Amino acid sequence: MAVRGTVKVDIETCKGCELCVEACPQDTLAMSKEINNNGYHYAVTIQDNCTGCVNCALVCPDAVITVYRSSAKKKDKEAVAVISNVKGDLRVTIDNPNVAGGVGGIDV
Amino acid sequence: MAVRGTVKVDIETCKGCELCVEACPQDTLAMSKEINNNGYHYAVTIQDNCTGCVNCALVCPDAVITVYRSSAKKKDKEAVAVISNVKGDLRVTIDNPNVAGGVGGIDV
Amino acid sequence: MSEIQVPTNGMEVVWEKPKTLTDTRMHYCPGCGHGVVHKVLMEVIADLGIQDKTIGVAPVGCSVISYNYMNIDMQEAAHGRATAVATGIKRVLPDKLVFTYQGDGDLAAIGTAETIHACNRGENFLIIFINNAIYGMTGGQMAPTSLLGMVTSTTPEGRQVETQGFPIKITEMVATLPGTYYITRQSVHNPTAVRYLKKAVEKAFKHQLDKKGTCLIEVVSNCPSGWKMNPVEANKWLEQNMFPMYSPGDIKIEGKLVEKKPTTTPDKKETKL
Amino acid sequence: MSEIQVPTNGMEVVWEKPKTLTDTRMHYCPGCGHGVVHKVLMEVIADLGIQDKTIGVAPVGCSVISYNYMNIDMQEAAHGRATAVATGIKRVLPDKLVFTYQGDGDLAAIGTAETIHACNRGENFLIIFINNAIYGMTGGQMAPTSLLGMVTSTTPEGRQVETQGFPIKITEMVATLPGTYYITRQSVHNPTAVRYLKKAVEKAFKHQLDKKGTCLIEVVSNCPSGWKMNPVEANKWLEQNMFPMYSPGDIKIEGKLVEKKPTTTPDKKETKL
Amino acid sequence: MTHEILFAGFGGQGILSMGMTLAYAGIIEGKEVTWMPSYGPEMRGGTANCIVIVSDKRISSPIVGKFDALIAMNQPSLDKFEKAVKPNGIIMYDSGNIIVPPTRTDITIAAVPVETEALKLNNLKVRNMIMVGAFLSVCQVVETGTVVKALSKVLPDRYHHMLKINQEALERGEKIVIEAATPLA
Amino acid sequence: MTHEILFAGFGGQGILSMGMTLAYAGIIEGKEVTWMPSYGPEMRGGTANCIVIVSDKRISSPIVGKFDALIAMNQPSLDKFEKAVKPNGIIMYDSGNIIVPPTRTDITIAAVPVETEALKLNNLKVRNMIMVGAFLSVCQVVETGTVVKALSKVLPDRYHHMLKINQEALERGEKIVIEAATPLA
Amino acid sequence: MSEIRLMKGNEATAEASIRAGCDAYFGYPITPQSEIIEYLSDQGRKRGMIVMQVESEVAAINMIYGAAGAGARAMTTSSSPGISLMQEGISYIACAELPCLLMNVNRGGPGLGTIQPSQGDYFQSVKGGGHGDYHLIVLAPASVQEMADFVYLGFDLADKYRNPVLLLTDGALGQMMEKVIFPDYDPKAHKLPKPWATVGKNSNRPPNVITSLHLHSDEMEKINLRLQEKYRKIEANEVRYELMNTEGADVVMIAYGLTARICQRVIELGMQSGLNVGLMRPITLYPYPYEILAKLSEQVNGFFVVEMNAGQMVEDVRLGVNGKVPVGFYGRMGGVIPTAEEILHSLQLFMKSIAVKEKV
Amino acid sequence: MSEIRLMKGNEATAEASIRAGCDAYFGYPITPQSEIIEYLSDQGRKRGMIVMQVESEVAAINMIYGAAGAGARAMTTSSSPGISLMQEGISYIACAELPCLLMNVNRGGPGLGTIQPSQGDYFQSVKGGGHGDYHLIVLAPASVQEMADFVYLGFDLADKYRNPVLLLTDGALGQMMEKVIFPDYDPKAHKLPKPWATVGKNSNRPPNVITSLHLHSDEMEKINLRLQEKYRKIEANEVRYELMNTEGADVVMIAYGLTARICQRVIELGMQSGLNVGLMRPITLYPYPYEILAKLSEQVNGFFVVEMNAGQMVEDVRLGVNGKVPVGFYGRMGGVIPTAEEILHSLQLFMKSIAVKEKV
Ligand SMILES: Cc1ncc(C[n+]2csc(CCOP(=O)(O)OP(=O)(O)O)c2C)c(N)n1
Ligand SMILES: Cc1ncc(C[n+]2csc(CCOP(=O)(O)OP(=O)(O)O)c2C)c(N)n1
Ligand code: SF4
Ligand code: SF4
Ligand code: SF4
Ligand code: SF4
Ligand code: SF4
Ligand code: SF4
Ligand SMILES: [Mg+2]
Ligand SMILES: [Mg+2]
Repeated sequence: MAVRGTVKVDIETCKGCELCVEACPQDTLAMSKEINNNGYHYAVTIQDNCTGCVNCALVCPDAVITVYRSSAKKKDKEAVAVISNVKGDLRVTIDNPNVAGGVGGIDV
Repeated sequence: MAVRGTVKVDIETCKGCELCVEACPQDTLAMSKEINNNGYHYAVTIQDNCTGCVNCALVCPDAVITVYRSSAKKKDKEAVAVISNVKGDLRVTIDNPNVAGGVGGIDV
Repeated sequence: MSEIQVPTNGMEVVWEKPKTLTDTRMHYCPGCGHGVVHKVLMEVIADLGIQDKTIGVAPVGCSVISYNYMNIDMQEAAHGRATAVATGIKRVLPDKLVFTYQGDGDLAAIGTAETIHACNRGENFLIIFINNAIYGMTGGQMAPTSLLGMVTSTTPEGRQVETQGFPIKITEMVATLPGTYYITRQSVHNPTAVRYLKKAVEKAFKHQLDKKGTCLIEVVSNCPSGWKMNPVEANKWLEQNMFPMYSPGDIKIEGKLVEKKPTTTPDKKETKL
Repeated sequence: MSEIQVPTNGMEVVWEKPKTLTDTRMHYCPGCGHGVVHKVLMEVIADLGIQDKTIGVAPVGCSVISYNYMNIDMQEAAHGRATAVATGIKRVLPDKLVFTYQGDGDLAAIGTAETIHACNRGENFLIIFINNAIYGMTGGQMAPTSLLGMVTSTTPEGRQVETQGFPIKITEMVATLPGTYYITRQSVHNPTAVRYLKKAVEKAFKHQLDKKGTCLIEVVSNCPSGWKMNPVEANKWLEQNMFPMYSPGDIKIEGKLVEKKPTTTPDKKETKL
Repeated sequence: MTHEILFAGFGGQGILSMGMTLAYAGIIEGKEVTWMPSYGPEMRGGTANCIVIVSDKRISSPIVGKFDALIAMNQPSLDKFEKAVKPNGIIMYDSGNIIVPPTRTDITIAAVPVETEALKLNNLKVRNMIMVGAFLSVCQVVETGTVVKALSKVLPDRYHHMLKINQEALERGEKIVIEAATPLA
Repeated sequence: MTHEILFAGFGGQGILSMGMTLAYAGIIEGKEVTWMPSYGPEMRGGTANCIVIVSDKRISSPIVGKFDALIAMNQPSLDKFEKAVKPNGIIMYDSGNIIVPPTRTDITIAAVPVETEALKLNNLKVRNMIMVGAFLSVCQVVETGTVVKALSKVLPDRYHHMLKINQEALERGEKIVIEAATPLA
Repeated sequence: MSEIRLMKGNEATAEASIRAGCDAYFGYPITPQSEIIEYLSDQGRKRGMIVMQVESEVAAINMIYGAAGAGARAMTTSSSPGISLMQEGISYIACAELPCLLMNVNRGGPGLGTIQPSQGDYFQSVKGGGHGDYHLIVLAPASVQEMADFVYLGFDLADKYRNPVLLLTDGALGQMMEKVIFPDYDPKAHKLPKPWATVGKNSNRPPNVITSLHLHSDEMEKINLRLQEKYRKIEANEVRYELMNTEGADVVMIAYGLTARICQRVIELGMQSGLNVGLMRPITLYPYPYEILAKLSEQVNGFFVVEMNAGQMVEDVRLGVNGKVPVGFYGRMGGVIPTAEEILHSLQLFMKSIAVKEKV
Repeated sequence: MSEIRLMKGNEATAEASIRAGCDAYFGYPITPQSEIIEYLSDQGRKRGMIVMQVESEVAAINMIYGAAGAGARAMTTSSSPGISLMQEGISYIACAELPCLLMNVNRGGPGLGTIQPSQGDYFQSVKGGGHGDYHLIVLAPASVQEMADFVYLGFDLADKYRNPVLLLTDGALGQMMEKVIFPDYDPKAHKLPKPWATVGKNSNRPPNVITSLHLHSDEMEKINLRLQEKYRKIEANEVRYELMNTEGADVVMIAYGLTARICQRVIELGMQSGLNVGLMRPITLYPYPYEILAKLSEQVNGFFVVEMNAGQMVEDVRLGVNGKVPVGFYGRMGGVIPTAEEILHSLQLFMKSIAVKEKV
């Protein structure tokens, strides 16, 4: 199957909530084993089967997912989406760690 | 017709609202032409036809009406209800003056 | 001092001022419904023999010094907070009987949150809500229950929805809360209404003795001074103008809504006076 | 810094973070519904092109600094007073678009009076009401909307009617007020819910542009931290436990109540968790 | 010259507007004035009173304990304030409402039968203006003519048809005092 | 003798309970103690720290600016508080989480690989107790045994089955520092 | 063209607010100041002001926050218990630096108290009834004319310093009528631009945010320092007071508002008894005229404070005098207005007492 | 049998309230004091206390009014913005003379501010944030032990004087843990009869009425005079303070609560640098220990006030000192806690400045 869509995750801002993984009908996404600079495992694509349905982006509370889809009409020039992390230790391994709640928020 | 009931009005406390007059199905009551020490015309009985229905007492906001009724069972000794006013100028004349609103109340 | 003697031989007293009312002359304006409600309330307390275990809460409003007339222990609450004060009392004295007595400004404007949350907690006391569609005490300003088009000192051109909103039916609102048990709307404009009111008050106190939850009795009342009418006119006006908006009758009995009334107020045009 | 390049040739962006959201990382806990609602709200504002004429009001609650994320003019209101603040803004700037964003503690506990009276005046703005059945910000205390039996830090044995009253359905209550025009209950626990929410927000802003009166959108949301669950569990718990009490769907459309839902909450036994 | 005058009576007797009319007349004549009502629990129902000060110079305290004149429209007011009148001051009272007259001998006292006079004009509402007229004839705080002008400012438009009768009342009041031999001391 | 100790790290690393356990042990030994957390915006999610003072005499300020010892569980904490350690003081840090070690030369510095050691005990949760054990071996604020007693008070009942593993962790921590040649200065 | 009217103090304030270009009034009735909302409900609405009677004082003050934050000239008024309810909101407004006008027509407290005039809310007004370190600019009118004049002044000062301004007056001044002259005042010429207001963010600027929250202590302290700096500026520039007969006076009375009027009478009466007393009337209660007190301390034998309370401003007087000469006090409470005669009597006793002391 | 625990200040207060026989707690969560309602929701309910989380602080304070008026020992706690919302209710309680316990765990203001510790609500607490002339008895704990101890003391004083008592503390004292000893305290032995309470009128007495309304000024003034008389009694009997190292000190620091703890450290540090400074720690902020200040003024060269605010208690110190010696001040705001070192530094500057002055 030709690639119909893909997603870009801003992994430094991702909080590892896994809601996108849960929402993806294609099981395209999973959680990395590594943690980002904020201490969170982040979402990564583990399959090439994204349909660009945007479900993941809709449920992502932190708006860190950008979704792309093949367009019949548009024919873009060569392009890439770039994922970066400041730590410079970007690895994509997954492990399904148990994400603990209660690690954000402020009091007023 | 034998007297079936009667009412006693505490005319010094009466505020002349006329609600009892309005409520009496027998037209037993009317307002005096005189005013009491608080400056109010007061309710008086002008007919002997009271049935003791207590309507007047029910609507009287100041609870100044006492209602008596002939009792088949009880046979009391001679008794009177006394109406008094401190001014000592008790007269019973009626005239239906136009009672003005807005003469009580406090502010907090 | 002069006297007139009315012969009462062979007669018995069928109505007299209850002992639960003090001898203090009430300060209310002539014909004011507050007096009637005080009387009914105190009659019931006398009848049920609960004078020694009833604690009342007076509001800020014309009835602010109702404790001068009611011959029972009472507390005077800050404006709008009567149900909070009553909660404080009832929670520490759960076996005593507690009621609040509140005007429409007190209960439905500044006290809205306390009213709703007391009802929502199902506080086991009685709320007596005197709806005279005006702020009597402060001199006749608009109340939350003032009718559309009604002229008051803060609505000289009549109440307009745009700036002053709609007359609020808070009684219907609290009836939707599961904490409330008996909710009724009564009046005092004629003897029959007064008789009904008395029954309602009796019922509410009995429910309280049975720990059933919050009871609220709205009394559609008058304010001859604020309305600038004489008392007889005021009671007629009440019937003609208040009842279409605030129709009397039970709203909730034994924890169940009585009938499906339309829950929204009819729109502007219809209620314009 | 290392990078991964994802080929996107021949593709177009079908979803990206709207410009109306700032680049500031949100402080919310992982999976918190607040973020989702912020995103939807800002998408609609971007879509409708009203960024330059919308003024938001932040509450006191977890979303207290939502002004750091929403790229529009905003005011931060005292706890519970967002609708009062919004009234102040909207009345002096009637041609601007105004919304409040409030939690359940903010809107339905301390802010009850302001909520009800803003709705009753038909203030022409949008109220977004995040119902997560808990006080997120202060560390998980009971909210007025907490479910019966729900364990929170102030209901360690579960919420009991006797001391804490019933979960309150304020959305249904304000729907009875004639000032409200569009009242709906939505959620954010899955993509479909998010899509519905977006439509609701769009609709509400359009009504505001047409000066129709108050619109209120309740969003049944989660609080993974307060509920002590992970986000995925939390969203499941939401569906299973919150929806029976707070069922999603429109409650009032174009000023008319949608369907006759039972207005009282089911009684204790039924809702006990 | 400063005049400190107390108007007192039942609510509903037009006490406050008597004072207000006088104060307004003072302004029209370019004087300084203050009008200080008693407000509060007595305001509705019970008694009402107001202090009016009319002066050629800046007025210090609007509250004074002693008065140049007392206009008393009922018995309680007279009883309460009789002592508050300065020596050589004036008490003017409504003899229809007041049964026990003042007893002081160091002041001017005038009894005005305002109700009787008002009935002569067929209008009970102008009792207070008769009193004002009577007062001005004894103590010319302002011109009577100015009071008529003041009335046209003080009365709401819807009562402007009453201006004439009020003017008559003022004049009537002036006249009766001038005519009276007793009880002017 | 007064010990002023700062515990610092990420929220979730058990920072506050490390300090609490130590404070409780102090009480058991009849000492005066204070435990002062940083609370507020950092509390959830971000960093957490607490100051523990254990002393033989009444404790004046619970807030101190300089510490006898710093227990740093992450890099930002170490970076922030390194300067705050008194000369001749101690820094003890989690070498698994901290990449850039402290640079001061006037203090005792110990790197503790708590994660590695915890893995040896097959329980990541006891990382903080390994640290406490390690710290006590360098600076005997209280007896290790007292800490074990303290734990039984501090841990909620439902965690009492974990007492043993915590005790092992404490002992493990003590041992590794004693064993370590470097980087103890 | 200025205009002369005979008006109640409350009405004068209401009329002046219309003329001062007040855009919005939100309020809740309470005696003895309900005339304001009544007047505005008629005149204000007719002349284009937004005038709303709202559900409570709590709502009103937060609507002021919203409206002021949106750039409007906004005003609310109340009396003592209502003002107490506004304290949280006032603290928010002070911290968010929103210009607006508040008025307390002080009645006798504490509690529901009485509706009679009082000065019992001095502390609440000048020391901050709400939480945290903030100041309202507090103006104390002493005549109906000033009840009007200080509305303009109040709005202008509020705009100038982005600070809430409180007119502290009392039931008697609110209810009494005096001649009042309304000068020409063109709001347009006085209103300052408010680039910080939330009116909708145009694309050229970052969002405007009105907030009082600063989670991190160091940031919050910066806000506090900024506020304090502003207060120092206000203290340097905006102190206002009136001196009467202080030149060569033996004792100077200190009183504001209604009691200052009565003390003027005391001066007159005192002259008749050969007493040489003066009066310093603070017009701004915050910033307080400490400096003139320090100066007068060098010239007089004592100060005598008169208030309708148990003694509140007397603390500020003592702070200003700083022990240099004795400070006496006379007060009435519960809505009782002291008469000039009783003040004079008490003042004479004070003067005797300090004369005695000086001889010792 | 007394018991030793390691507890947060907030928890200690909660535990002590149970032991003090507090019948009812009504409150609303707010950081940094929510531990109190959380602790009581568990322990308090289990041990028979009525513990309710209610809709707002406004409701809570009015429930306290009701419960206290019905004769119960009642308590509420909050933090700065919540306390501001209670001001109307507090004024009512003070006027109706209802004994009850309030606690303000002060955080940085004004406005929403910060949740970090502060002493910015001093004025609000001691000068009366609500309207009218009234006083709360204000106790300022400086340790977790006192956070517990002052609960008993507070309830006892409240009952004794029929007056609300406020514990004024701050976020740091609320959040920190220390050893705390709970003594034996038998509430039954301490609770006084309350014949005035509304518990249902029996036929032998006239109705009891709890009210703060007295429409006629003369009646209201009588109430005010009665209150003032009570306050004089409290001022005569209940002043509490602690002196440290004041004997022969050159300068005495004045600080309460947390800052007093830090100042103890300053004394220690000062000794190291050869500085001879002492500390007067007011325990009651109302009644304020003016007398000891007057006395110390005769002995020392100056006072140095340390607060976590812009300078509030310093006014009371100046009133006590009355110009006899200079008064210095050091404060931090916004939730920043001053360190002993920075205080010492500022104190040294102050000492230099007054030494200079004395030479002039
Ligand atoms: C906090 C506060 N706000 C306002 C007032 C003034 N006030 C006293 S009574 C009242 C309203 C009275 O109206 P309502 O409750 O309808 O009672 P009524 O007099 O009509 O019986 C108001 C606004 C007050 N005393 N306290
Ligand atoms: C007057 C006042 N009372 C209490 C608080 C403390 N407080 C902050 S947020 C909050 C409740 C938050 O709950 P909710 O509104 O449901 O918002 P959420 O955090 O759940 O989104 C409380 C009680 C406060 N800041 N101000
Ligand atoms: S766009 Fe749809 S298919 Fe692609 S990753 Fe997201 S959820 Fe999965
Ligand atoms: S939903 Fe967003 S934040 Fe959550 S794991 Fe996926 S990408 Fe990360
Ligand atoms: S008892 Fe009945 S019949 Fe008799 S006077 Fe009264 S209303 Fe009339
Ligand atoms: S109803 Fe009562 S108060 Fe009214 S007129 Fe009749 S007797 Fe008098
Ligand atoms: S003002 Fe109205 S409500 Fe008040 S006493 Fe008079 S008539 Fe009754
Ligand atoms: S505490 Fe709850 S509501 Fe607040 S950010 Fe965390 S998850 Fe969201
Ligand atoms: Mg009413
Ligand atoms: Mg919530």
